[in-house]
Amino acid sequence: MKKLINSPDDVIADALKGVEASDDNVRVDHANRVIYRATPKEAGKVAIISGGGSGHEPMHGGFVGIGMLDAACAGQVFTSPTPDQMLEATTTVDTGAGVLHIVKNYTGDIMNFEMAAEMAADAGIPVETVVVADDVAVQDSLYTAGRRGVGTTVLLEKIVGAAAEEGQDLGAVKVLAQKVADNGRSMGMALTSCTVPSAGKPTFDLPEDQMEIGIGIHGEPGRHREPIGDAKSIAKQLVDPILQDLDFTGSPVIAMLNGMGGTPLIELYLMYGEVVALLKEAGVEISRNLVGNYITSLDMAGCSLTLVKADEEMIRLWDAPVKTAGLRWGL
Amino acid sequence: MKKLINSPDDVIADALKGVEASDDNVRVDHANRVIYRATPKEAGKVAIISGGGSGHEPMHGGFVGIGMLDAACAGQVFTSPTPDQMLEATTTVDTGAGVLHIVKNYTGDIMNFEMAAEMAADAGIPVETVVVADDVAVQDSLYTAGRRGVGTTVLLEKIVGAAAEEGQDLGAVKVLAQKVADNGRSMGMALTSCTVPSAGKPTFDLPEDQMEIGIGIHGEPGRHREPIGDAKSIAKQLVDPILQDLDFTGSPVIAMLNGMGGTPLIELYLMYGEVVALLKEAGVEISRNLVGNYITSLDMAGCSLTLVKADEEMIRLWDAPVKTAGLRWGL
Amino acid sequence: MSEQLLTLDLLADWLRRYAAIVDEHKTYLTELDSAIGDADHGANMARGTAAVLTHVDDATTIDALLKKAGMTLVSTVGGTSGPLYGTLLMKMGMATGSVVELSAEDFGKALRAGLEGLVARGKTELGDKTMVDALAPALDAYDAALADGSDLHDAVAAAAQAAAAGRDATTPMVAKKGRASYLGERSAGHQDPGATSSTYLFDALADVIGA
Amino acid sequence: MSEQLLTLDLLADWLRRYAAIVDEHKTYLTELDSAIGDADHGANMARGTAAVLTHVDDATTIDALLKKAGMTLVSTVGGTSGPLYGTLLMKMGMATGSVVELSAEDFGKALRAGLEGLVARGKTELGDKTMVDALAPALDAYDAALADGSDLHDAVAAAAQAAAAGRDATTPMVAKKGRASYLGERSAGHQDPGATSSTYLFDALADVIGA
Ligand SMILES: Nc1ncnc2c1ncn2[C@@H]1O[C@H](COP(=O)(O)OP(=O)(O)O)[C@@H](O)[C@H]1O
Ligand SMILES: Nc1ncnc2c1ncn2[C@@H]1O[C@H](COP(=O)(O)OP(=O)(O)O)[C@@H](O)[C@H]1O
Ligand SMILES: [Mg+2]
Ligand SMILES: [Mg+2]
Ligand SMILES: [Mg+2]
Ligand SMILES: [Mg+2]
Repeated sequence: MKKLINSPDDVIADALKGVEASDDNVRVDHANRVIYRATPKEAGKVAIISGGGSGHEPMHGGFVGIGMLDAACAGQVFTSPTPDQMLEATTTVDTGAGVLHIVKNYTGDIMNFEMAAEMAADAGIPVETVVVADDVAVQDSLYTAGRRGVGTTVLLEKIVGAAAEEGQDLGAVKVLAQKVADNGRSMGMALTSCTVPSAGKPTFDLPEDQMEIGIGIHGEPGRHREPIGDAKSIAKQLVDPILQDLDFTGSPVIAMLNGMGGTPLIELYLMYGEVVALLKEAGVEISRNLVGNYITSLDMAGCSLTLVKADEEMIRLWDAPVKTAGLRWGL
Repeated sequence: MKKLINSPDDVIADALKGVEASDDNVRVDHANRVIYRATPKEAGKVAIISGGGSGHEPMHGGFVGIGMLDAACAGQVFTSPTPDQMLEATTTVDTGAGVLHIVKNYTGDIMNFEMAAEMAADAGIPVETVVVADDVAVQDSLYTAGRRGVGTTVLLEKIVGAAAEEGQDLGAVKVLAQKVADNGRSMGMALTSCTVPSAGKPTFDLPEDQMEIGIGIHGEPGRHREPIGDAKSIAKQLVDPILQDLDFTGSPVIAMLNGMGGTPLIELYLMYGEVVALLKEAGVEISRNLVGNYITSLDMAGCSLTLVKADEEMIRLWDAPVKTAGLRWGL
Repeated sequence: MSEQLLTLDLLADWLRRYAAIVDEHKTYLTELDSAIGDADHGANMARGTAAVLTHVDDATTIDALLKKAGMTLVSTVGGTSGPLYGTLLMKMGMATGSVVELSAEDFGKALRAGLEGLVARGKTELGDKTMVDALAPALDAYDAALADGSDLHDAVAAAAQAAAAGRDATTPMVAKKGRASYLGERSAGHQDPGATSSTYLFDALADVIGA
Repeated sequence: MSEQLLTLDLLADWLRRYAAIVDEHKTYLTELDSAIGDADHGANMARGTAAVLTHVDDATTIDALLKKAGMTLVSTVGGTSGPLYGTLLMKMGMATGSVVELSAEDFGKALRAGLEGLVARGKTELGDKTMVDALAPALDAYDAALADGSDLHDAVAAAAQAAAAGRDATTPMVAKKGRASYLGERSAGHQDPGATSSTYLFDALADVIGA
C-alpha cells in the first residue's frame, strides 16, 4: 500500500490537523471530529450539517464555510460518523432556526443520522433531513438498499447552503433540498480500485485491461466490468443511463464531471469534452459546470458524471457567493 | 495503461475541447493550442503568458483569467510548446505595454521561449522573460541544466498576474517576477511513476515498498529511492533541503503542498499538517497556503512542497482578486 | 428449566472473548467486506469491541454492562454495524433489568429483544444476506434447545452451530440490504461479513461457558 | 576530391528514410528516454519527422528543402529536440545556398554549420551526454575520410560508424546537459536517446546512397 500516512489508525486525526492548519474558513473540533465554520452563522438562520465516512475529500469538510455547510462530521474511512458526532454538531450550529441534515443514502448513514435526529428532537432542536439517492447505477431500488447518494450531494450542499445563507426558513430549505435531490442523477466508473488504509490492499482486483462500470464512492464493485473503452464510449456509458432515468431537456442543467481521487485533471477535461458533445446531441443544455475532484473515493482512478435539472432559482442560488476550501466564488 | 483518453495522439486536442466547454474564463485557439482569456486585458496593461508541456494541469491553462495569465501555450505531454505557439500568443495578448514570458527552467522550454522572444522582438513587441528554477532536489547547478522550475511557478503567476492587472509596467513586473523566482524553493517526492500516454507504461519502475525522493514534474527519476517512510519522515525530507537552501524565518511565507495528480486530498491534508509542524519548529511562519493539485505530473502519486519567502507587498498581491479555473478568490 | 445462570462476570468475559475473536479475525472480516462491500467491517468491529473492553470492568449490573457496551459500539463504530450491534446490546440491557445474574431463559429473552431492536433499526428480513441470517436461526435454536430440556451449555452449542449454518447459508444469497445489495446478482457466492461477525457472538459465549 | 554529388532527390530520400527509421524505433527511443528523461523522445521525433514528410516533395532546391524541414521540426516537435534538430537542418540549409546538388565536401560544410548552430543553441560540449556526442565524431570522421581521399560512400560509412561509436560512448557518461543531468551519477549506465536518434541521421544517409 502506497500512501502518505503515519499509520492507518491515525489517518483521520492526522488529516484533520492539516485541515485546521490550511483552511481559514473552518475550525476543527478534534475530539468529536467535527469541522465547523470559523465564524458561526448569524442567529436566526437555518444551519446545515452533513457528514459521512472519510476518504471523499473535499466532501464534506471542504464545503464548510460561508454559503455552504455549517459543520461536517468526519467518520472513519468509508464509515458513517456516529450519532454522537452529529448530535454534537447539530447542537453547536443551531442558531434557533433549526438544522438541516444532508444525508447520503447508505444504510449506515441513514441509521446514524436517524439516531442523531431523534436525540436532537429530544433536545428540542428542529431537525429536517434530506436524503440524497442519485446513483442511477443502482437499478432495482425495490431489491436493494436504494440508490446510493453520490455527486448530487455536492451541488445540493451549494444550492441549499445559499438558501440558508439568505435567510430562508427550515421548511423552505427542506423543500428546496428535496427538489435538488429529486432532480439530480449520477453515474460513475473506475479504472482502478481504491485502497482502504486499514485494509492495506485494493478493495477489488481489476485487470490491467478492464474497467468497472457503475461504481459508487466506497470501492464497492460496480454493476459490471468490461474491457477499457475509449473516452467517447465511456462518456456514453455515463450519459445514457442518466438521460434514460430523467428528462434533462428544456431546463438549465448543472453538470459535474468528478474525479475519483486518482484521476489527473487532463483526463477529466477530456471526458468533460466528450460528455458535453453527447449532451448537446441529446438536446441537453448545460448552464453551469464543475470539473475536478469534489467527491472522491481515496486513490481510485475513474470519474463520475452528475447532472442536476435546475430552474432559474436554483441557478441564482448556485451563483450566490461561496467561500469554502472546495468551492469558492464571489468572495 | 489505464487512462480516460481516446488515443495517445489526441490527448491534447481532446482535452482542450473540454477546457473550452467547461471554463468560462478562457477561449481556446485549437489550431495553435493556446488558451486565452475570454475577455482580453485592457489596453496599456502588461500581458503575461506562460506555457509548457501538458500533463501538469491545472498549470498553465487553468491559471488563465483575470488576475493571472493572459495566455498559456499547451505543448504535447511533457514537451515544451513550440516557438510558433508562443509567438502567436505573445502577438495576440500584447496590448502595447509588452509581454512577460514565464518560463520553467528546462532546456527545451528555455530554447523554445528564447526563439519566440527573438521573433517577437523582431516584430517590435517588448518581451521580458523570467526563468523559474526552484527545485532544490537538483543540487550541483554547475554540472546540470540547472534547477528545474516547479511549484514556485504557480505562486509567481498569481503574484505577478496581480501586479500586471493593477497596471504596473513591464520593468516593474519583471523585477517582481525575478524577486518571486529568487525567493521560491520546492522539493518533491513520488510514491509511483506517472505514465506518459504515448509511452503506454510507467516511466520508471518503483517497487511496492519504495519511494523516489527529489522527483521533478516529468516523471524524471528523482535523486534517490528508499523504503517508504511515514508521513512525518517524508515531510522532513521535503522541509529540510528547502530550509537548508534559504532562510525562511523573519518573513511572511506562502506555502503550497501540491499533489502530483494521483494523490488523494486526504493525504495532502495529512502531509500539510506534518509540514506545518516542522516549519513551526524551525520558526517559519506561514501566512498563506494552498493544499491541492496545482502543478501535477499526470497520474503520479506523490507530493511537493513549495515555499516562497514573501514580503507585505507580495502578500497584498497574493490576496488580490483572481478568477481562473485553478485559483479563484475575491471575484 | 435449566439450572445454570449467566453471571455479570460471565457476560463481561463474553464481551472480552468476543473482542478477542473479532480482533483475531479482523483481516478476514475486511476481506469478506472487500468482496461485496467497502472493506471496513474488520476495522469497524475491532475498533468498537476494543472500546467496549475499556468499560467492561466498570459495570456492577448486567443491564449497565450491556447498555454501556451497546452505547459504546454506537459511538465508536459508526457505519452500519455500529447502530445495529449497538442496538442489539442496548435492547438486551433494557430487557434484563438491574440484575447480576440471568437464567438461560431470561438471557434468551434479552437476546430476542435485542434482535427485534436490530431488525426494526435495519428494516431487514431473513434472507436479505445480513447479520440477521446468522442471528435469527441462532436464537431460534437456542430457544428450541431450552424448550427441549437442554441445559445452557447445549443450548449455546446449538445456537453457535445454527449461527454458523446461517452464516454459511448467506453465501449463495443475493443481497437485498446494505452495501452488498448494489451488486445485485454479483453478491451471490460471497459470505456476508456481518453474518460472520454475528456468529462470533455465539462462539465467544460457547468459549466462556465451556460449551 | 570525391566525384559523387548529393542531389535534391537524394537528400529528400534521406529525410524520408530518416523518418522511417525514427518511426520504426520510436518505442526504443522513448524507452531510452524513460530511463534518464521523461519518456517522450520517440513520440517527439516521430511526430516531427512525420510532419517533415508532408513537405519534402514541395522543395525545388536543397536549401529550401532543409530550411523547411528544420522549421517544421521546430514548429512540430517542441521540447529539447525540436529546436536542436530544427536548428541543425535550418543552418545546413542556410549554408548550402539555392542549389539542386552538393558535392560531398559542401555537404560536409553544411553539416558542420548545422552542428555549430545546434551547439550554440544548446550550449553543449562534447562529453555532456547529448546528441552532440554522436554528431561531432561523425562529422569529424566524414571530413577526415574525404581528406584521406575516400569517396562519399566510404565517408558516409565512416560517419555512421563514428556516430554509433559516439552514441555507445554516451552510456557510461554522467550527463551534464538536459533532463538526464538531474540524475547526477544515476545517469551513468544509460545510452543517451538524442545521441541515438542522431546516429539514425547517418544510418539513413548510408541507406540512401547505398553505403
Ligand atoms: N439493513 C441491514 N440490517 C441488518 N444488517 C445489515 C443491514 N445492512 C447491512 N447489514 C450488515 O452490515 C454488514 C456490513 O457492516 P459494515 O461493513 O461494518 O458497514 P458498512 O456497510 O456501512 O460499511 C453487512 O455484512 C450486513 O451483515
Ligand atoms: N543542451 C543540449 N544540447 C544538445 N542536446 C541536448 C541538450 N539537452 C538535451 N539534449 C539532447 O536532447 C535529448 C532529449 O530530447 P527530448 O526527449 O526530445 O527532449 P526533452 O528532454 O525536452 O524531453 C537528450 O537525449 C540529449 O541528447
Ligand atoms: Mg463502511
Ligand atoms: Mg520532454
Ligand atoms: Mg463495510
Ligand atoms: Mg524527453
